[in-house]
Amino acid sequence: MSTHTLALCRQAPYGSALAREGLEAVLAAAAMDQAPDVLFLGDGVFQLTADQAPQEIGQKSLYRNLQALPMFGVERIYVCRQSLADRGISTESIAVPGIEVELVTDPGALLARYQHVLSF
Amino acid sequence: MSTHTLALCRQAPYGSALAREGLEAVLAAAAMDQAPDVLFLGDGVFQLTADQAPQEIGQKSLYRNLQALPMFGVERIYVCRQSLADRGISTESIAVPGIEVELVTDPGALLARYQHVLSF
Amino acid sequence: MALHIVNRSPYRSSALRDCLNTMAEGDALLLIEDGVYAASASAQAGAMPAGTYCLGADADARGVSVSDAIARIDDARWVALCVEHTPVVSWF
Amino acid sequence: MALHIVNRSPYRSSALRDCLNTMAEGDALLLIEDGVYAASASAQAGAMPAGTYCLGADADARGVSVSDAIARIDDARWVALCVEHTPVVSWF
Amino acid sequence: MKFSLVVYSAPHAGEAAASALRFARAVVDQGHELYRVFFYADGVHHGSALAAPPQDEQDLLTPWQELRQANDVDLVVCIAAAQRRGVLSHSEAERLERPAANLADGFELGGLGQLADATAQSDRVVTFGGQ
Amino acid sequence: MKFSLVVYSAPHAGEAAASALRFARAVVDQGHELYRVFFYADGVHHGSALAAPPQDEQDLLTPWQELRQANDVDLVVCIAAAQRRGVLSHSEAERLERPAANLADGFELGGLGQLADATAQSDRVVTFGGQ
Repeated sequence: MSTHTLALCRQAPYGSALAREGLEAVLAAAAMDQAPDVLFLGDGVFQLTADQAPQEIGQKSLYRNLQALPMFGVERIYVCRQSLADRGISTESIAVPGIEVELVTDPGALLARYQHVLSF
Repeated sequence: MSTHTLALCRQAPYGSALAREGLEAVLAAAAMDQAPDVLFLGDGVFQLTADQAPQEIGQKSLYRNLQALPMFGVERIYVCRQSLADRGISTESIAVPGIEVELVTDPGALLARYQHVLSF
Repeated sequence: MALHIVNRSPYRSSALRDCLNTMAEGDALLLIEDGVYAASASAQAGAMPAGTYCLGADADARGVSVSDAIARIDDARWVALCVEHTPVVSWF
Repeated sequence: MALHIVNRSPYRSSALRDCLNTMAEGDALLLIEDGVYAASASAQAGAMPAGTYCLGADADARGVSVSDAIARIDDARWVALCVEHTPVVSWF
Repeated sequence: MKFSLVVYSAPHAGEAAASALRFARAVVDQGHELYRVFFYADGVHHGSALAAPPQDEQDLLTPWQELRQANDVDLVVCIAAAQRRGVLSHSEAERLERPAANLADGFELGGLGQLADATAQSDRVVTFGGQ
Repeated sequence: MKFSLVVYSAPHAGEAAASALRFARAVVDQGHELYRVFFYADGVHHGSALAAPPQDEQDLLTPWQELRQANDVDLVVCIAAAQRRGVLSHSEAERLERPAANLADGFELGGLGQLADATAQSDRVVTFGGQ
């Protein structure tokens, strides 16, 4: 996908398979040296909360998938600041090891930098 | 389903197949002399707007399915008054031939009358 | 008294709002799947009515810390709630 | 300038709100499928930004009378809007 | 008490399919009768014998078949909804001239009358919808 | 201009599948190139050869096959998403020991690399999601 592409992740984890499948698409592209940039917005910011323990509902941790991003060269993610605030999530609580979180106050300006935006 | 059952229809037509499939379930039950009562609430009230012309999007008119209800003995439907108001729909504009529209101001009290509520 | 079950995120879907607007006095509300975000201590849990329950497995899955005002339940209690209430109404 | 495409009902989903909160000055907005309810003359079309379009086929399907402030377009013009804008962003 | 479930969601689309299975197990574990599960709308994909999730992901077919074996639960896939979506028995595949059948063992195709019957026969009906 | 589409929605679930088809036709009708349609998530059900909607409902399989024939469009079904959901080629059905195959003619199974390639090769990528 390359840095001409932004992956826009708006799904909460587990409730929709597209949260996981979006992340898989990002990882697959990154493995081909075409890592897109990634923006978490809306309920997508819930993917970043630690302490996810989905074993009892029969799923694997999506947070673990996120932690694979740096291995594939994705070392920075964009996160919508307003989406966090709307959900009462503190910026401290969304750290992902090995990934720099860049808070975005104007997501529209960020989108404008890309040729392609893939929504997940 | 019988009158112990209420079909709660909350889907706008066409955007979700469950609008049509919900109505098909109601018609099928009615054909077996087990017609449920039906409440349109939320975006479900959009099913009742006339002038639906979905040919160009490759679908059949859902409004036509509604018009089949009286043939199967469903001669009254419940419609949430607040849902209409929220969407700027006048009560006059939602007539279905052969069906009495009963506006409901307290849908919670209506639900309480039934043993089963099937959500569509 | 009815049991209402909501499985959608309150931030993304109107399901919870539609449900709350419809609930009668004394009805119970169960938050499951993405609905548990409404039970979060850090979110809008204060607006939930008395008699609100939250499926513990779904809260744990998402790392949601459930508000003290809301009862965490397991699947067995979910079934019991269905036995104790009628009708059972799903909002999705 | 981006083209944003919204296909969900404004009453049911946060898609339109999330999109409006994200749109930059000069971006275009296209309402399709259940998104066309936001283009209704009787509804909240007044809140739509300049440069809002509505897919005519979807409005006709639903019997939605499109506000004068919003441009009704056909599928050919939809493609042209995609050609004229970059990126194309779908909200669902 | 006698329960029936109605499932609108496909497996592996969201969580609703997994929730329905967990609830079904809890119903029988609590000593209640599970009379029928009616798969409707996208839920008909539950009846596909071809789903092959990776080893480390949840299997949402075998547990239903086991539940049926152990507790005599009706697993009914709506025939009209299934035709649209490509879930076919051998006889349906032949009748509709499709190249293969994919309805899994333990599931049966049935009409919407089976949904009406389930509501008439059951003390509680719980619907599982959404993505 | 070169377009690619990404489709997340199953046919007959909502309107997104029909919208994608209409848009695809309009792209080629306007003289543009449609490079690839990538079916992902529930969109993989597009590749099922078993769907049999009633005569008076929209066929969402043949028109894609015709579009491919006439315009050399790649119709790629994500292999990982398709396995989970039961859309299998003959070789996949054999490898995974499933009783039948259902991948329709004109569709090919492919990896997520084909999505990355589509974004790299195309001037515009439009996603069709939601129910």
